[in-house]
Amino acid sequence: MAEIQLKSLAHSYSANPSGPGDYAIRQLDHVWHKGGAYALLGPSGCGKSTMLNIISGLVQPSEGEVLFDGKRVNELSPRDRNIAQVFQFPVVYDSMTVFENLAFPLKNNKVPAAKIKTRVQEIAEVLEIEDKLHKKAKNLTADEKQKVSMGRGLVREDVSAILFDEPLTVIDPQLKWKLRRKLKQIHEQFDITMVYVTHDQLEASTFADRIAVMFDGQVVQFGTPTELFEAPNHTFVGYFIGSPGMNILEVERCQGGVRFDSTELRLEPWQSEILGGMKSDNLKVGIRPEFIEISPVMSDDTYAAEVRDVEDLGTYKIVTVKLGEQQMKVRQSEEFDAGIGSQVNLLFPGQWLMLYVDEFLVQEQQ
Amino acid sequence: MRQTGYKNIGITIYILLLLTPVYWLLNMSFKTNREILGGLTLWPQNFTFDNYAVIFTDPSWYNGYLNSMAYVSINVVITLLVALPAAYAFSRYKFLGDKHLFFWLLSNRMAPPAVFLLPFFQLYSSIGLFDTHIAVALAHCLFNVPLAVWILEGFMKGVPREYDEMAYIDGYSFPKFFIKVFLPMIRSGIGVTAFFAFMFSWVELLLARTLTSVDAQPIGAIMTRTIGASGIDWGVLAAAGVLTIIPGLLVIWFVRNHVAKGFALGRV
Amino acid sequence: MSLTLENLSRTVDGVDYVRDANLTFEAGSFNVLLGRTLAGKTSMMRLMAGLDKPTKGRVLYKGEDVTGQSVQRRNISMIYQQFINYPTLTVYENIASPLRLAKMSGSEIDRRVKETASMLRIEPLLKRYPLELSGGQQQRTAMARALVKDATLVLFDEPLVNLDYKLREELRAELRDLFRERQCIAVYATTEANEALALGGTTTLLHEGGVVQSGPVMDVYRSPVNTLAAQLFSEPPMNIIRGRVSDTEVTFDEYSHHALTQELARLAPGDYWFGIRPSHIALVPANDDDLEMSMEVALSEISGSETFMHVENSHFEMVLQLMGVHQYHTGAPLKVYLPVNKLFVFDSNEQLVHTPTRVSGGAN
Amino acid sequence: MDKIPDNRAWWLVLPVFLLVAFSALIPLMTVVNYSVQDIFGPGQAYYVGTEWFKEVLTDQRLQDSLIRQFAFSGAVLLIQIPLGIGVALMMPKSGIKGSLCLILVAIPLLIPWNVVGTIWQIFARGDIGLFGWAVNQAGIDYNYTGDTVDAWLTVLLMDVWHWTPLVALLCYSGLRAIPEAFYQAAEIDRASKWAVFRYIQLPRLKSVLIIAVLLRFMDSFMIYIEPFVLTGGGPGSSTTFLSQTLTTMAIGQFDLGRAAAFSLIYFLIVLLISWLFFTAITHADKEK
Repeated sequence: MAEIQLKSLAHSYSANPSGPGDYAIRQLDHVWHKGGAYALLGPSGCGKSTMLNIISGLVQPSEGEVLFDGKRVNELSPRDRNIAQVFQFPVVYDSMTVFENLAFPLKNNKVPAAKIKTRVQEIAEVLEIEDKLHKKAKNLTADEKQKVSMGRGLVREDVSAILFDEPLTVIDPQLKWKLRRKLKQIHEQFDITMVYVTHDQLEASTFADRIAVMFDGQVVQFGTPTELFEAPNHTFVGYFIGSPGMNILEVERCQGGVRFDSTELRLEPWQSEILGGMKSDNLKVGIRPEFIEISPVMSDDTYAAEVRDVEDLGTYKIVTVKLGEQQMKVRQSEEFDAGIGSQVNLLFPGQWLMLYVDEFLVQEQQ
Repeated sequence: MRQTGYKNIGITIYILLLLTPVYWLLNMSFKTNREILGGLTLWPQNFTFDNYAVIFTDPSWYNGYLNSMAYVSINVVITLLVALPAAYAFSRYKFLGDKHLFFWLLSNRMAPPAVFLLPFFQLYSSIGLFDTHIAVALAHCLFNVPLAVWILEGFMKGVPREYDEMAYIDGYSFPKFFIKVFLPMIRSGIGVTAFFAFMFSWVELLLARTLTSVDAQPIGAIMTRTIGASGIDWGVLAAAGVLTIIPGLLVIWFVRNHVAKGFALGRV
Repeated sequence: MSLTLENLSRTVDGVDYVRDANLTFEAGSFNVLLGRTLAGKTSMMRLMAGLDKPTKGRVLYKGEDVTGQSVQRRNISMIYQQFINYPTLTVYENIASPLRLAKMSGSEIDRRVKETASMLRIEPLLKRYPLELSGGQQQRTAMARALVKDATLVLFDEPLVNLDYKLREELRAELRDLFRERQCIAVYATTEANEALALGGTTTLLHEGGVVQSGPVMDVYRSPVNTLAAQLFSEPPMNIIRGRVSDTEVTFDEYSHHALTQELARLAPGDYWFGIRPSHIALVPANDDDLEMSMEVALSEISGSETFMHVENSHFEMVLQLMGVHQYHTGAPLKVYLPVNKLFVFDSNEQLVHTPTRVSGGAN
Repeated sequence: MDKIPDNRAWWLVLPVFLLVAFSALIPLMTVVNYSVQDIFGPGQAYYVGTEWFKEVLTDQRLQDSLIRQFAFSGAVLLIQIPLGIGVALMMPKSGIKGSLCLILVAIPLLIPWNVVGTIWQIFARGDIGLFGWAVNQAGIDYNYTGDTVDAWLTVLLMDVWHWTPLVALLCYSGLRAIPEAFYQAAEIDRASKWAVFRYIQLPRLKSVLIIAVLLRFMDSFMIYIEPFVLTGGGPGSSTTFLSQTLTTMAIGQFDLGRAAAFSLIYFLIVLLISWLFFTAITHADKEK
């Protein structure tokens, strides 16, 4: 187990990168602490898999350092870094039985046979494949195979970290629930540093204590699921986390707040204050569909909007409303019933109205 | 990375060993017979093109090449024409006796040419094809077609059937789909198959020699004529040999990028 | 103008891919086939498309039997789960190919291709080749090719599974809009309940080749015919607990006893299955007759906006879907409350006998 | 991918069927026909039943060359398969170096078989051949035209030189077909070089190796031109292999009946052994 630190890391797959566009990862500093359960979340092509492979040593970063417990390991091969990694698609040694597969990493580490046996048993039970132990690996179903590849990663006790690269891609939704739960339990059981790469926010947030959101080659926010949800510090995080994502409106300065079309939004005093001190005119406000309230009565801090569409998702409804020229989404309980075309009064609770300057969140200084 | 270092050394040595005999042939082809028989020299002392000149001036020599070229190319064309649809059938459909048919085809690839010498001789003379290019081309189909079917089937299996379906859904008729959509998708397979057909037809001599006498005689046969006769013209023989290697080199150069895949007969 | 499946079956060496399906799809309708992998979704679509021949039954289009008709002669299009485009043609030519085959005039083709391309936001890519594109763009191309000809039947075979989470959301939304005005029959296969809900239209639940239930999405969702349907169409799966109703009380798994109130009172004594959606279980009582149960936390998963809490006791386990963040440690004891009016009740052979009282408004 | 049952597919294979039938079945029939007759010349043939088969099966000369043949094929496989794998493992995985190696290694395969014979005929000569000369210089008395053992070994060496590349290239392509992920996983699992070979590369080479063995067995079992050119089958009959015995019998001595019977037996042997391999292949394919 180790603390993994990435120092001013950058990587490009092209030999002589011309512009920032050629970089899969640019100027990235990050620390994964001992024993944490982390997720690395981002759209495909944001460089998250690259980062994972750099940590495990399968890829050599073109710039920057990788430190394990403060020691530089750039030059070390994966075997010497003593890292376990689970790939997106199952990799099993199909000439071996499940048992031999799970035992393989231990054998290579010269673990005594007796120890291997118990350890493999243990892991097999956790993954619920103990009945398959003596089947040939090639005769397994896709998700069984994936369990085996996970098992090979989990079976080693001495690893500095376990990396998962979208491990549940090939798994049925129904099973995903169970497996994700398993992983979490395993983490609580053995508390090993785990980094879990995924593009699925639910997977990420249910697995990890803290999530690093990646967006073209950079970590734009690192925080708990709640932080990411309640205070996304970059418009991308707002859009990417939550479904539907945050409502983000382009606005311009105006008396006592900001304005889009004819609608004026009041800001918290501290927000206006900070805004006053900033030059940029790239201003946006964001508010989550979950936080917009629809109030029965009109008042001077409500905004009249027209219902454009109501999406019934069973346990809740997504209401699309038109405020001025802007479309917004509002999440309402399944009881909500206002027909399309009807008027509603929107309420934007001050603490949930986020202000973004140059795409980054304006935060209150303590 | 020391590992790769050793590997490179190893492979280099192997290739050198592999090439020395060829070099020796090349070396001799530029020597005069006197020098050749005069004793061992690692490279031509007095370099000469005479041996090649002989071949390029004497029709009985260079016709040999032309003949070989002729029947080889005919063979390649025929092989591809018949093998493509067949391979498709094998890769996509279950049909009555498919497995047996497949094995029977392959079994012909396994037939010792020697066994067929005489029958072939009689067969083709009886239908008046003896000593023609087409005869040799057809005879070579015996082992080329099965191989071609096998390789192509391997490649075609690699193309998901969804592509066929998509095309049908879009409204392609089978022939149109096959030519316009499918063949382009297995280009490399076709290239590789052509290469193999060429290769096996080009290097084969037993049948080619038996089925020809004068008009269609392959270069190989012409060379063998010189063998055994007193006082072989080593120089010319070597030159002739060198010239037989060149076409092969050209062909493999064209398919070099696909050949690795093809050598696995598309089956891994 | 409708497509009808008449006791359609397909059996391949002993295995039922589709079992005696009877369904009708109306023109202009959006139909979702929901089921786990190998439930028969793909097989059923292939039968509709005419790519496979049924072992039994007929496919009727506008009342006439088209079972034997060749694929080319049916005016359909299909989008696969893996991104299938002509690798040797440009995006433009890919989209144009069905039209070219329909012998359409060059200008008309150009117009349509451009139109469809802009609809799917791939206009700038028209000159590129499919394999140079990202997964999302490839799938958009495939969709464009499917939509450019006005097919009477458009089949989607889990088109979004191989795409990013967010991309799915976007494309799903676009799809709904694209098909609003279209007069074709759209059939969409998926394994995810939430996707079915988001897409709306009619939903057909499939399981092991057979049709479990079919109807307007909300009807199916609100009154699942049996426990299977209930669990198929709920993510996370609906909690189902065995219970016995006596004259005086209801007992869950011989474990927790409760008085009979509201609908429960109307149930005849006997064994039942009680279902409740994860989102309907609360940690604080809303009404005084809520069923209180003491459980232990097995695991709580926080997704920022919501918490999925897995709780259990010696007899059964449940999943709760709670708004907001609820941090609990494994093993912590807590009481959960099941509102009686949200209970689904199924009889001893798992058939629906009672659905929760509809909230005002209800399905739209 | 499951195949669609559809007998119309026969139309697609028909051309192949006809073509191969034409150049395989008709000749085969003729052979069968010969094998049961004694032919003195045009029009003078007598039915002799299984006479020839009996004779052939008891013919000492044939049995000898059959044994020689098996010994040879055995030796060929024993040397070429391991060597081929070794070479394949050494070849660079990709890039220009990769395809360059590929082409260089392939060269011997592109040489007409008689030329191969010629090359070695020269190359192995003690006086004007580099190889023969070198061996003699090394103080070993070597002369393939005189000494039977030397001759046999030379033929073997020639075949190894000629055909190991095929095995190597087959394995090479087999290796290239292994997804990078497997090597990565092995690296992560801290597998030794040997473990990688034993548990990843070898299992995945299985099907290619079967093909290689099959091809090498067949061709070495049917070898004719190269030794004929090199040694003419001599000295004595040390390098006279089945094909050659057969052709001399048929064309040289015009002993058609015996030759035909012999051909059939010959063919059957090849077929039988090949069939074993073939079933193995299809089996391997199924497993995948």
